[in-house]
Formats: sequence, structure tokens, C-alpha cells
Amino acid sequence: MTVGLVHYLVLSAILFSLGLYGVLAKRNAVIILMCVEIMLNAVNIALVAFSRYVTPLALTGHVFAIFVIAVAAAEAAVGIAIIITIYRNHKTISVDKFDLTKW
Amino acid sequence: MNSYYLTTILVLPLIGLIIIALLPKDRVKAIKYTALIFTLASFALSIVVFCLFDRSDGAIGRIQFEEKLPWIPAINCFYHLGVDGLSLPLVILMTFLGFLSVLVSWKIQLRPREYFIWLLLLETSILGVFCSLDLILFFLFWELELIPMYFLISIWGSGRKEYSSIKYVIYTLIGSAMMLAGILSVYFTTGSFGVMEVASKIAIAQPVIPLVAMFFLLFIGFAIKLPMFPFHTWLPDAHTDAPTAVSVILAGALLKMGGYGMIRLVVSVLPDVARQAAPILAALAIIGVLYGAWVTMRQTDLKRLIAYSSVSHMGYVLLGIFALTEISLTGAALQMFSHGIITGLLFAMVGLVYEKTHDRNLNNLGGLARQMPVIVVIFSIAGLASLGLPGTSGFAAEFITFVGCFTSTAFAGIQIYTILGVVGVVFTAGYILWMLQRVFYGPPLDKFNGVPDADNVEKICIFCFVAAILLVGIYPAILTNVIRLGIEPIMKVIGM
Amino acid sequence: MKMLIAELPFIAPELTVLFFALLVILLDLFVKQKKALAYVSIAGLIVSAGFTISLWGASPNSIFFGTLALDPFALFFKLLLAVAAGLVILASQDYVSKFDRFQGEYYALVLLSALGMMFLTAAADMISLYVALELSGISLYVLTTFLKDKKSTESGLKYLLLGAVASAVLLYGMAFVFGITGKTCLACAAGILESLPINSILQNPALLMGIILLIAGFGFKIASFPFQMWVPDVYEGAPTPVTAYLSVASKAAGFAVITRVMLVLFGQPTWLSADWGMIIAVLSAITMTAGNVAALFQSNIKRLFGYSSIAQAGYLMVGLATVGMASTDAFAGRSGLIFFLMSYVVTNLGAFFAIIAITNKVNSDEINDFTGMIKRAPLLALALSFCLISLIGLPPTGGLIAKIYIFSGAVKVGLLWLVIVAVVNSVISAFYYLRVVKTMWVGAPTSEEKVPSSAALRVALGLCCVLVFLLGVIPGGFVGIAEAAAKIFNP
Amino acid sequence: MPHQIPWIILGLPFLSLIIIAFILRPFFNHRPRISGYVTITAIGIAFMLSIWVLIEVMSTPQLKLEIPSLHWLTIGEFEFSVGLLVDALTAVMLVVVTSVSLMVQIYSQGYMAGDTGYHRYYAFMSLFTGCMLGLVTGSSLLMVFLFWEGVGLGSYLLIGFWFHRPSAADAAKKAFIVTRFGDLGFLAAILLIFANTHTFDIEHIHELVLAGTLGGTVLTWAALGIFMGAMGKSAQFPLHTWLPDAMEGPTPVSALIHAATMVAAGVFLVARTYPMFEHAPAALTTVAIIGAVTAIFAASMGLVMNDIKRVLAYSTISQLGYMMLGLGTGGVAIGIFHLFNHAFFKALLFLGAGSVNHGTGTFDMRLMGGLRKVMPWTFATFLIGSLSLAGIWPFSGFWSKDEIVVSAMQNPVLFILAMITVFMTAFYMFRAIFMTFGGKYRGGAPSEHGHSSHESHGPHESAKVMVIPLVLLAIPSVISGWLNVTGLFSAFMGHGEVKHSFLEGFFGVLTHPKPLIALAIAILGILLAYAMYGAKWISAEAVGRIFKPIYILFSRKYFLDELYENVIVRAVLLNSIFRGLAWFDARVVDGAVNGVAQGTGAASRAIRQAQTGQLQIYAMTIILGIVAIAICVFIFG
Amino acid sequence: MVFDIVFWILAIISIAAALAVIFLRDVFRAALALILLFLVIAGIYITLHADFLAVVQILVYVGAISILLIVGIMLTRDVHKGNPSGKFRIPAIIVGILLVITLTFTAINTKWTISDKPPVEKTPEIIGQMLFAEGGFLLPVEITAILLLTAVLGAIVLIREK
Repeated sequence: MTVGLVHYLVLSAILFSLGLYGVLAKRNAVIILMCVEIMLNAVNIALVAFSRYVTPLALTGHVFAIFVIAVAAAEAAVGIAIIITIYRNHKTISVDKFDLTKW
Repeated sequence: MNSYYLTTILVLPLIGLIIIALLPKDRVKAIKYTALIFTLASFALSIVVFCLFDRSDGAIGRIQFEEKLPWIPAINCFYHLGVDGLSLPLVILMTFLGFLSVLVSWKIQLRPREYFIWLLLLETSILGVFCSLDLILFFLFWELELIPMYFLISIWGSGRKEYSSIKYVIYTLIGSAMMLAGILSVYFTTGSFGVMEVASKIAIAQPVIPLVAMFFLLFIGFAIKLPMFPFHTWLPDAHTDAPTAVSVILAGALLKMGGYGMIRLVVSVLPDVARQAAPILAALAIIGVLYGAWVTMRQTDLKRLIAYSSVSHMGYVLLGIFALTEISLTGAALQMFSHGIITGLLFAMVGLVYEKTHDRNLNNLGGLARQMPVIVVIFSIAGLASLGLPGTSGFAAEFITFVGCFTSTAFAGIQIYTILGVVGVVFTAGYILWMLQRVFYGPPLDKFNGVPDADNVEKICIFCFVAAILLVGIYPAILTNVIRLGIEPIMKVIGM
Repeated sequence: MKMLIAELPFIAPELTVLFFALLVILLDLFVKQKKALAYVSIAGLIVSAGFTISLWGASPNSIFFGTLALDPFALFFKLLLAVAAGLVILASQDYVSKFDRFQGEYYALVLLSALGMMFLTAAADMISLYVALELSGISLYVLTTFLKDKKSTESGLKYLLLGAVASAVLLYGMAFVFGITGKTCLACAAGILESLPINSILQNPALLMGIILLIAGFGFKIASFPFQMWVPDVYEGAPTPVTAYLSVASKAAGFAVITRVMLVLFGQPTWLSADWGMIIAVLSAITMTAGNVAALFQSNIKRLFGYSSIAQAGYLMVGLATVGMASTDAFAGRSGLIFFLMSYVVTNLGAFFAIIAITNKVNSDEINDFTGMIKRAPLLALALSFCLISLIGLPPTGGLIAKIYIFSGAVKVGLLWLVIVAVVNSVISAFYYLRVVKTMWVGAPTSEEKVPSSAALRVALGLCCVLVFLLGVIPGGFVGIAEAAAKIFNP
Repeated sequence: MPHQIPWIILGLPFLSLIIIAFILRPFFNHRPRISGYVTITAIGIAFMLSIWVLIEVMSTPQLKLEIPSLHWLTIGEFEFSVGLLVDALTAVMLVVVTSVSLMVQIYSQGYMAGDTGYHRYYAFMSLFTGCMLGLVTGSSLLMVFLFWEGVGLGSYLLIGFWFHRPSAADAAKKAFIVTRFGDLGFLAAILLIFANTHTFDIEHIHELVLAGTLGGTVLTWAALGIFMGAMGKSAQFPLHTWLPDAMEGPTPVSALIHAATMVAAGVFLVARTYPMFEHAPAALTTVAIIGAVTAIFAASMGLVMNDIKRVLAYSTISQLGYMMLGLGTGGVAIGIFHLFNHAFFKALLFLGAGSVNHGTGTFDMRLMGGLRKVMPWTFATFLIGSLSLAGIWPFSGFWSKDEIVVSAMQNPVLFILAMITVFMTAFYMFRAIFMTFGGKYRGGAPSEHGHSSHESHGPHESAKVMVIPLVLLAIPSVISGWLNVTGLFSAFMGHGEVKHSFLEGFFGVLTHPKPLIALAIAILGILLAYAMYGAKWISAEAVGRIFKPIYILFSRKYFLDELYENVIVRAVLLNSIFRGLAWFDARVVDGAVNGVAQGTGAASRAIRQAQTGQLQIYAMTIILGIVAIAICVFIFG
Repeated sequence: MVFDIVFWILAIISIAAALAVIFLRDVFRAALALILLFLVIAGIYITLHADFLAVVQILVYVGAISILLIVGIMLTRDVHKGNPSGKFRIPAIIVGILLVITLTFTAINTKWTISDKPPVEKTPEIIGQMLFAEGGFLLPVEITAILLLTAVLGAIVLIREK
């Protein structure tokens, strides 16, 4: 069978879920941030795939992906900044330690 | 058509409230007198309205002193006030009690300024309920009343005041929540918020939900307020822990909101369902009457005792309403008024006794007749009125209710219910006389030596009550001639 | 390009805010009296609001090639956001003056987030929507972390990570919509969707997932169950003014955007809108119940308001569900939603301002430390009680009218069950709101000393209370505004 | 005669009440006698007017006055009006009430002298008299019921006049509640009648009864209901228990209320509504039987009482039973005639007892004796009363009792009962006489109200103001019976007509067997009493020992009080049912409410437990939510 | 055909890389795996004829974001702690599987409207057009600019000591 849209979608789904698993399961905040990036990339794959197969002439999907990448960068920057600040306060970045605010 | 009597009656307490709010905390005397003046003015004005009220047959079913201004045009709801035969007596009752409750709380020490502010707000809100002819406005005032009640009970109350106040609020809110749903479904059935229009429109309209559902959504709120068995348990707590004046208003006017609402918004809007539901509700009413009386027999706290007796007495109102005859409805309306002044007086008297002796427990009281001759006389009159002695409003109201119920053809076996209701009267006599004996009779107790009798302010206040009780008792026509104008159109709707 | 220039005036409000944001950052470098910055920002917001109002008459259409909508709905929310942001800044002064650095940045970030939300409410294209969302989001993450203490940073991290996940989810949803329609512009996509030869959502799983993922993405912002769990934690940790800001502005923006997207994108055909309307209805029922019940015994005032804002979101979603149920109706549900938001914004802000002043003094968010506040700060306590009463939905406040109004819409479209759930919920809510009131009115104060509050804050508080009162007593005009503002650009 | 007169009669006592309550009590508190004078004047005038009314009624052919009724209130098509019905019955009752009341008021001037509650006493007395007059003049059942309750109130207040005594307070409460219980029947009957006739007007109802529109079971039930009311007020078995206790009130009160007037109201009521009973035979029989049973039942208890007032109280009950018997068997005339006579001699006896008490300071006959010499007037009048009560020719009691016995003869059982009662009556009355006035003085005790301690030095005749009423009452006690010697009274009551000349009837009666039997039996009773208490031929103690169980049964009043108060009221109602309900209310009804609250609270804690603060949990819920919604939609959507 | 084979290879590598990011004990290695992943995804873009996007991907992700993340790792000196899993491993797996099932189900069961037109070459011009020319996404671009500014501002505010 020839590779088609669905293959790309499934791939993106798998990557998305893997990223999600990372977010849910890992302790290290930075790793979690990485996993978020993986999720965004997965979405990008879907977008580009759609753009390729649904609207081959208009590259809206690509443009969308570019914006996503830009935003991802910004998010990563702020994310790292926050992680550093929190490290200063808590002397750790493993997220399961952060439950001062609960109930 | 806009004569601003009613608005003035409503606003007078508010003005007083504002003035009091502006007065400095420590000017207690000024605060009291302001409250007194404005409530009195409101009362006087309502009397004027009562006198100007057109009692001719032409006025049957006509709203008088109507005021109608657009309020929320988007959902065509109006600032719409007006009184008819049904609401006018209750307006009088409220202004009367409002005025007297100020006298009752004349000796208030704790944070008087806030106290009178809440009291006046309470009066306005209750008056609003009786005057408003727009469902939304009605609901607004209905809810408004909760706030002052909450503060009055939880700050100036006694005993488990916080529990009682929140219980009161939550319980009432549950009811009014359902009521709101009911009101909205009525609105979308009839396209109108007009209390008077919906009755005529609902018959022809296509209901958005089954009428029965609508009926009980509306009913439950009023049933809780009335209070109908088994939704009554908030009442003893609220009464017991509320300050005297609040008990007076609570028993006197607040409960009447329930009965009023039932007649105005339930029976006359959904008569067919009312007819179907009558047997059950009448049965509950009777249970309320007897059960209330019997539970009262076991009470030892004076306030609690009277509170439970209210449960019993309001049962007659419910019975009268769902006997669905003109006489019974008139009786119910009269019973509301009469219970208002009688129980109001009873609570005022309990307040006096408590204030003098600092005790409300029947087991500790006794032989007070010697120390407080005036109080014993008035208390006895109140008690006898409450047990329906002829010549007092209690008899007139209950007798008319009985006659109405007994002659009713609403459903088979209502005569039996009526007889059971009559039986309730004996038990009333039982606990009232027992209470009087426990409090006042028997040998005087040394610990109460030198407790003062009622002073002049208190005398004025309680004599006003007695005058009202006797007036209505001896010549009930003074009210029934008015009530008739409100009831007869409803009877046309019910068609029985 | 010329056309572009010609359209610039239409985003004058946003431009103003942007300009003033930058201005504040610059001034921060050489202005000693930091309070001035606050007033500069407020001035900016006022100007922006002025522009917004002046644009009101503008014929509803889309600008910048369909990336931005210009309709009363958007304009109204811009106005609302401007007001909210302005009031928050006004009330922030005392609080912020405790920071020794970054006051300028604080105000700038507030402005920038407001800017993002303004774009968000007007976004007519998924791309601009996503970017605007992130703009507001990122600035809010930073603001949440602003205190840089243990709680604040923790909240910041939670907010950031969960927000990132949520936006990824949202993005996936958009991807699906894009995949089905091949368009990113909402209106155009809607056009395609209508023409699709399907008569049940089950025939097109992608569409269903798209809807669900979008609901989830926005649900995170408006704190709808089951996407609401971040709310109490973040509210507790964030600086109190920011909490206030979060609880009103970001929620309002969230509702604006979800309403627009749902209505424009999935408004037609009606069976579709009915489907997601029902989903929202169920979620709303659960949301309000969860919020109210969880709040019952909450002892920390900020957390309490976290839960309370969840509950309020539930009530608002009743309006949203109504929108879904009657998507063809001119303003069914929307007007209710808008009116409720008006009332909610002023009420919640008022409440928070009082809380800011009090907590500033007593240095604690515990409700027990509010005991006897009526003696220490009569006006603050009174105002707070008033706002709480409005939140319960008792007269004479906007809360009651708002509830009646929004519920009446729901009853009309046959959501009576939901309304009953909602009213019962408002009963439950009375319990914990009144508990706060009682604490302030009954009982002896822990200390006798008065609670001070700056004039600015008192002004803000007074404004809110007056508005709450007016909304409750003469709602006619406001309802008119709400209905006018309910017009969404919908080709 | 202007038709306002009856209204004036009715109004006068209330006027005096108002004067006392609002003028004398507040402003002339230190001059208590004034209120006495006011009351006496008012009632005196009322008495005069009543005489006038009586004459008027006699002179009118249809034996009744037309008095326009007043409109009370209207509801829908229903008119509730109040009016006066002045016919023969009313006229007689008016005279009885006003006259006895007048006597009692005068007497009270002496009896109550120096009591602290003097004003209150006369106020209550006026109130009672007014209500009593209203009761007898009322033209509609509604009005009758109004004042019916009113006299109940008066009785309550006056029994509890010395409220500081627990016994008095208890007695008052008991009296009110027991009679109220009877009133249930009355009220129910009124409702029933109204439901079927849409009127309260007695005469109108009678017309309907005669026309047959009101009849059958409805009528029977209505009649029984009315009779239930009558049983309550007239202390008929089994609702009689309150009357003996009612003796806790001042003696004049007992004389007026619990002997002459109020307790007779029940009899009056039955007479008033007699046509209904006539057309409901079952009801009428019930009246007769209850009457007979009550008569003997009460008499039997009267045999063993040592408190002179209680003796009189039981005799009252028994006599009321007689009246009922008379009504049930003979008719209005007979019953009312006995009521008429009884009113005078029983009032006389009570006042006599009061006078004795004043002299000796006690009511316990075992502490009296030998008063014949020290209190001649009292003795004489008391003797007359007793003879009359015992039914000795030619005293008034003889005539009415004779008629009742004769009419009771139609049923042998009732007749036997009546005869036994005659015997017992004679016995216990003279037992009382011998114990009180015979023998020698046995010491006395402090009086029922403390102020008369100065009288502790030996018994003495009472003051003029007390003796004169006794004398005045003694006269009718002798002669009032003669009114019907010629059948005049019956005729006046619309029952038969004047048969024979006075003398013929006066002595002729002795030629008939039946009266003679009754007379003989009465004399036997007197002789036995003499034998046991006068001459002491037979030792009362011995008799008591022989019939110990019976003695105990009688003296303990057949344990009815115990049954009512301890068993029914306390054990069954208060401590079982009501306590149970109170528990139910607190635990179940209110418990449910609080339960709901606690349930919500539990839910709240549970939900908050989920809020662990672990952001990964939160993220997980987000995703789970999405999946769940998707699945739900796929399943239900 | 070539593309197909390339796709399969890249797909497998990318998944492997993702797994590596998650399961590698050493944080640095994880970061490197992430970079690898980014590169592979760029490759996937090429198979989708998105060459310009691929370039952007490499520039931004590999060039910027990865570095940023690594810096983050350095600054938070948690390296020795490694890359442990939290206590929610099992539920996380379940959730992940559920999600992947849902998404895959969606992807497969939807009738996508595939157009058979060949994809355009010369993507940069067109993208340039769409970003900056008339009828394009100029406004989002501007907003993104502000967004980046905000991010910088925020980062500064947060990083610098109080």
C-alpha cells in the first residue's frame, strides 16, 4: 500500500500520545517541557499532512505550522524561565514535589 | 392610573434606612425614633390606602392603586405594583407589624444601627412581595427578604443562631430556586410575567413543560415558606434563635408570603392541577395541623412551642386554600391575617417574659401572674385568641375556614378532614392553657420577685395588637369585605 | 498595502494598548514614582476603550483578510476587558508597590495580556486565534509567577505546563477542522462544513474529535469540568490582583472566543449545534456542581474563589449550551451570557479588591482571619458582603438578574433540567458565600486596628459595587447593551 | 316594647365589664366595692328588663318577640348574621339567669370582701353573665356557639380565680378542655347543618326539619353532635369529671356557673334545638339514657363525698342528668321546668355552703356539725333547698321531679334508675344536713382565702349581705314549682295547656300513686340519712366497711379521673404518642434535612481529596475527559 | 515510492527517538534524542513537499529550542537525578494508549476529502506571499512578534533575581 494521509495522521497521533505520556509520567520539569514540544511537533505533522493531501495548492497548513513553531519557541523560553525560578525557590524541578497548593 | 401610594409605602422604610445609615452609631435614640417614624408613616399610609380602597362590586378582581413602569423591556417585565382584596390585608398586616416590631425591639442594645437598618429592609422586602404584580419583581422581593433575615438571626439571635440562620436561608432558597424554574416555565408558556395575565393566558397556551411539573415547581417554594409538613423543621429553629422582633415578623408576615403565593400564583394560575392535587395537599395540611399541635405539646421552650403552634395553625390556611371554595379561601386569607397578629403578639409576649425573667424554659417559669399582671392578661388574651375563642380573630378565621372546607365539594371526604381539623382545636386549647398555667399560675416564685411588669412602650405595643385581634374578631367583615374582591375572581377561574 | 493602512483604524484599541505597554516599559527605566506607571496604563486603557466605543457603529465585517472580526460582540468584549484590566491595575497599586523591581513590567504584562485577549475575542481565523491565545496565555503565566515565591512559582509552572498541554490539544482540534475543511478562517470553514454531505456527527469522527478537542482547549481557559482542576491551585498561588484578573478577564475572553468559534464554526447545521450544545450542557451541570460542592468547607479565600469561579463558569456555560441549542436565534443565550459576564466581572472584581485590601493588612488568605472585619473595615466588609450576595444571586444585585436572564434563555430552549440543577447549585453556593459574610459580621475581631486601603482601590471597589447594584436594580439598559452586543459577525 | 330591650339586657353586663376593666381597675383600684355596685346595678337593671320581656312574651299570642337580626358578614352568597330570638324559653332563661346572677352578685359583696382580686372577680362575673345572656338569647347557632364558648371562658377564668393554687389552675384547665372536647361535637354539628341548609338560623332550621328537608342520618348526627356539646357543658357522663374539680372556684361562682346557669346551658341547648331531636328519635333516646345514667351515676358518688361542695356538685350533675332524662322522655317543658326550679334551690344550696364555709372556714363536713344553732338562717334556707332538691311536697323540686319520673315511666329501666336516684338524692342531701348542722361543732379550719383568719374564733352567722340573698332565693325554692301545678308553665312552653285549677292540682297530686311512690322513696332516703348521721343508729363506718369495694369505687369516682388524666392523657398521649412524634420530628424529619447537608459535606471532602496538587493528575484528567466525552458521544450521541 | 520507504524509515526512527526522550536515564541523552527527533520530523516535512518548513524546523527547533532546553537542564543542575519516571507511570500509559486509540480511530474512520492535485513546488515564495502579502496572515505575524517580545520580557522578569 502507498503511504497516504492516514499514515501521517497515525504517526502524529502516536507521537502526540508519546509526548503526552512523557508529560504525564516524567518527573523532571525540563523533560516534560520537551515532551510538550514533541506534542506540538506531532500536531505540526498532522497540519502539514493535511495541507499536502487536502489542499495541495494552498499552503495554509505550512503557515500554520510556522506559527506553531514560533509560538513553541516562545513557550519554551518562558517555560525554561519559570523552571529556573521554581528551581531557585524549591531547589528541585521534579514536579511531584510541587503540591503546596492543593485541596 | 399611576398613583404612587404603594411605592411610597415601599420606599418610606428605605428612606428611614438611609437616614439611619447616615446617623452616627451612638445616636441610638435618634436611630430608634427614625425607624419608628418611618414605619409608622408607612403604616398610616397603608391605612389611608385601606380607606380609599374601592369595595364596590365593580371593583371585583380589579387591581387598585396600580403602578406600571417598564423595567426590563427585553423580557417584557415591569415595575408593576398594585393591591387587590387578597393582598391589601397582608400589606396592612406587614406595615402594622413593621411599626410594632420597632417598638418591640425598643430595648435593643447590640449594634442598634445595623439592627434597625436590617429591620427596615426586611419590611420593605416583604411589602414588596405583597404589592408586586410582576413575577420577576415578586421573585426579587421574595429573595431580598432572605438577606436581612440572615443577618438579624445570625447576629442578634440566640442559641444556635448561626445554624438556624443558614438553615433558614438554605431551606428557603431551595424553595425559591424551584419557584424560579416554575416562574420561568410559566413565562415561556404565557409569554408574560404579569401575575394577573398569566392566569388567563396559561389556559390557552401550549405549556413548555407538563402543567403538573409547573404546579409543583411553583408550589414547593410556598409550601416551604408556609410551612407545610414535612418542610417545617426550619421554622422552630429560626423562631427559637431569632430576636423577638424578628420572630414577630417571621411568624406574622413572612409565613404569609407562602399562603399568599399559593393563592395568587398556584391555585389561581393552575386551578385544574390544584383540583387534582387538592386531596393530597389537604391531607398534608391536616397532618400539619394535628402533627404540629401534638409536637407542640412536648415543647418546653416557649418560643419553640409557639413556633410549632404556627405549623399547626398554618395548616388551616393550607386546608382552606385547597378546599377551593370561596368561603374556605376567604377563611384562609383571614386566618393568615389573624395568625399574623395573634402569633405576632404571642412572640412579643414571650419576648417580654424572656426579657424580664431571662428564661424561656417552661420548667423554670411559674407564678408570674402576681409579678406581671398586665403581661399575664395580654398573654392570656393572645393565647385564647390563638385557641380560637369567639370574639377574637382566631375564631372568626378558623370558623370561616371550617365552614368553607366542610361545604366544599373539592373532593370526597374533605368533611372528614375538616372534622379532624376541628379536633386540632382541642389540642390547641390543651397546649395553650398548659403553657399559660406553667408560666403564670401556681405559687409565685421567689427568684422572680421584683421582676418588672411591661413598661409603657411595651404596653402601647401590645395593646395595639390586642385591639387588632378584637376588632377583627368581633367584626371580621371589615376584612372579608375587602378579601371578597380578591377571592371572587379566583373562584371564577377555579369554577367551583 | 494601502488597504492594510486603511484598516488600521479598526484595530486602534489594540494598537493603543500595545503602544502604552511599550511606553510603560520605557518609562519604567527612568520614572522614580512607579505609581505613575499605573496611571499611564489606565490612561492607555481608557483611550483604547474610547476607540472601541467610537468603533461601535462600524458595520460588522471582517478585517485583515478575514483574520479578525469587527462586530459588536468583539467590541463589547474589548470594552469589558479594557474595563477589567483598568480596574485591576487601579487596585494593584498597593499590592505591586511592595515589589522593589519590575513594577513597569507588571503593568506592561497586564496590558499585553489584555491585548492578547482583545485579539482573541475578535479572532476570526484559527491562526490568529491561536497566536492571540498564546499571547494572553504567556503573559498570564509570567504574571502568575510574578511573586517568585514558593507558591507563586509552583502555580506558574502548573499553569504553564497544563496550559501548554491544553493549547496542544486545542491545536490538534484545529488541525482536524483544518483537515476536514482545508480552511483556517472560521467563516470559510463553516461554509465547507455546511456543505458536507453528512447528517450525523458520528459519520465524521474527525469533526467530532475536532469539536471535543476545541471544547477541551477552550474549556481549560474557562475552567470547565474536567479541565478546571488547575484553577484553585493557580488562584491560590498567583498574586491576588492577578488572581482577580485571571478570574474575570481570562474567563471572559475564553467565553468570548469559545462562543464565537462554536457558533461560527459549528453553528450550522442545527443538528450539529444541538449536539455540542448538549455536550456543553452536561459539562456545565457537572462543572457548577463540582465547583460549588468542592468550595463548601474551603478555608482559604483565594481557593474559595477559585472553586467559586468554576461554579460561575458552570452557570455561564448554561448560556453557552443555550447558544448551541438555538444557534439560529438572533441572540438566544448570547445576550444572557454577556449580561452574566458583565455582572460577574464587576462582582468578582469588587470582591477581589476588598480581599486584596484585607489580605494586604492581615497578611493571610485564611477566611478565619476575616473575623469581625465589619468592625475593622466597615466599608470593605460591606462591599465584600454585597459582592458575595451578588455571587449567590440574591437581590438587589446584578447576580440575581443575571441568573434569571441566563436561565430564562435555557428554559426557553427546553433545558429546564439544567436550570433546576443550576438553581439548586446556587443554593449550595449560598452556604459558603454566607459563611464568609458571617465570619466578617459575627464574632469579635482578632485585632482592633483598622484596615487601611488606598483611595485608588476604594474608587475601584466603589465603581464595582455601584455597577453591581445598578445591574440589579435597573437592568433594562444593560440588557439592551447585552442584546446589541450579541451580534456576531456570521456571513 | 322597643326591640332594643333584649340587646340592652345583653349589653348591660358587658358595659359593666368595660367600666370595671378600663375605668375602675386602673383608676379606682383602692375602692374595690365600686365595681361590685356597678355589676349589681347592671344586672339588677337587666333583671327588671327581663321581667318586662317575660311579660311581653306572655302577652304576645305566638309567645315570641320579633327582633330584626344584625348582619355579621357575607361571603359569596352566604350570609352570616347574628340576632336575638326571644320566645318563651328565652324569656324564662333570661329571668333565671338575671335573678340568680343578681343574688349571687349581692352575696359576693360579702363573700369576696377583702379579696385582692375583687375587681377582677366582678369583671369576670359580668363577662360570664353577659355571655350567658347572649347564649340564651342567640337566634342563630353561630351566635349561640359564640357565647357558648364565652361562658366557657368565664367559667375557666373564675374557676382559676385563685390561680396561685395549682389545684385551681388545674381545675380551670380541665374544665375548659373537657367542655371544649364536647364543643367539638357542637361545632361539627353546626358545620354539618350549615352544609346541608346553608343557614345558622335556628328557627329556619326548625322549619326545614319540620318540612323534612333536613332529616335522616344527617339530622341524627347533627342532633348527636349538639348533644355532645351539651354533655360537655352540662357535665353528663362521661364528660362530667370537670365539674367536681370546678368547685376550686369561689363558692358564689359555683353557685352561679356550676349550679344554676352555665351547666344548665347544655339542657337549654337541647331544649332550644328540640325539634331536631324530636325528628331524630335515636338521638332523643340517647339523651334520655345518658341523662338517666348520669343521674344515678353522679348520685352514687354524691353518697360518699365529705366535701360539702362536692356533694352539691355531684347532686348538680345528677340533677342535670334528670333534666336530660326529662327532655329525652317528656319534652322541653319538663326538662326546662326542672332547670328552672333547680336553678334557684341549687344556687341557694351553694350559697348556703359558702355561708357555712365563711362560718367555719372549711368545706369538709367532718369538721363541721352543730351549726344549726349558730347559723340559723343558713340552716333554715339550706334545709329548704335540700327538701326542694330531695323532691318533698310541696317544695318546688317535687313538682318538676315528679313530672320527670312520670314521663320516665314509659320505660321501666329508666324509671327504676330515676327512682333509685330519688332515693340517693334524698339520702346524700340529708346526710349533708345532719353532718353539717346536726350534732355538735367539730372545729373548722382556715378559710379558703387567707384574709378571713380573724374568723377562726368559732363559727358564726354570716353577714346580712350574704343572708339576704339566701332568703330571697329560698322563696322561689319553695314556690317556683307551683307555677306548673296548673300546667301553666308547660303551656307557656307550648306544651299542653292549663288543665285544672291550682288547688286541685296542688293537693290532687297527692292522690295519684306515682308521685306518692317517689315521695315515699325520698322520705325513706331522708330517714336512712337520719338513721346513719342524725341519730347514729347505724354506724356509717360499719356500712362503709361492709361495702368497702363499693365505697372505694364511689369515693374514687369510679377511677375515671385516673383513667382520663393518668392513662389516656399522660400515658397514652403525652408520654407515648406525642413524645414519639417529637422524637420523629427531631430525628427523622429534621434528621433528613441535616442528613442531606451532611451528605453534601461528605461529597465536598471527597471532591477536594481529588485536588491533590499534582499537576500530572490534572493533565491526566484533561485527557481522560476528552476520551470520555468522545466515547460518551459515540455511545449516546 | 521512494517517499514511502523514506516515510517508513523516518516514522520508525521518530518514534524510537521519542521513546528515547522519554526513557533514557540520562537527561542529556534525552535532549540529544529530542534533537534527533526534530531532525527526523524535518525529514518527514520534506516527504510532504514542505522543504521550507523543514528548514524552519531545523533552524528554530534544533538551532534554538533545543539549546534553550539544554541550557535549562544545565541551570537546574538536576542532571545527576537523571530522568526518573513519576508515580503515575501506569495510569499515564493507559491514558496514552486510550488517546492514541481514539486519535487513530478518528484518523482512519474519517472520509478525508483527498485532492489528487500534485503539491506545489517553490513553497517559500507562496509562504512568503501568505505571510506578508495582501490576503495573507500579516496580522498574526505581528501578533507573533508581540508574543515573542512578551516572552522575552517575561523571561527577563523571571530570571533576574528579585
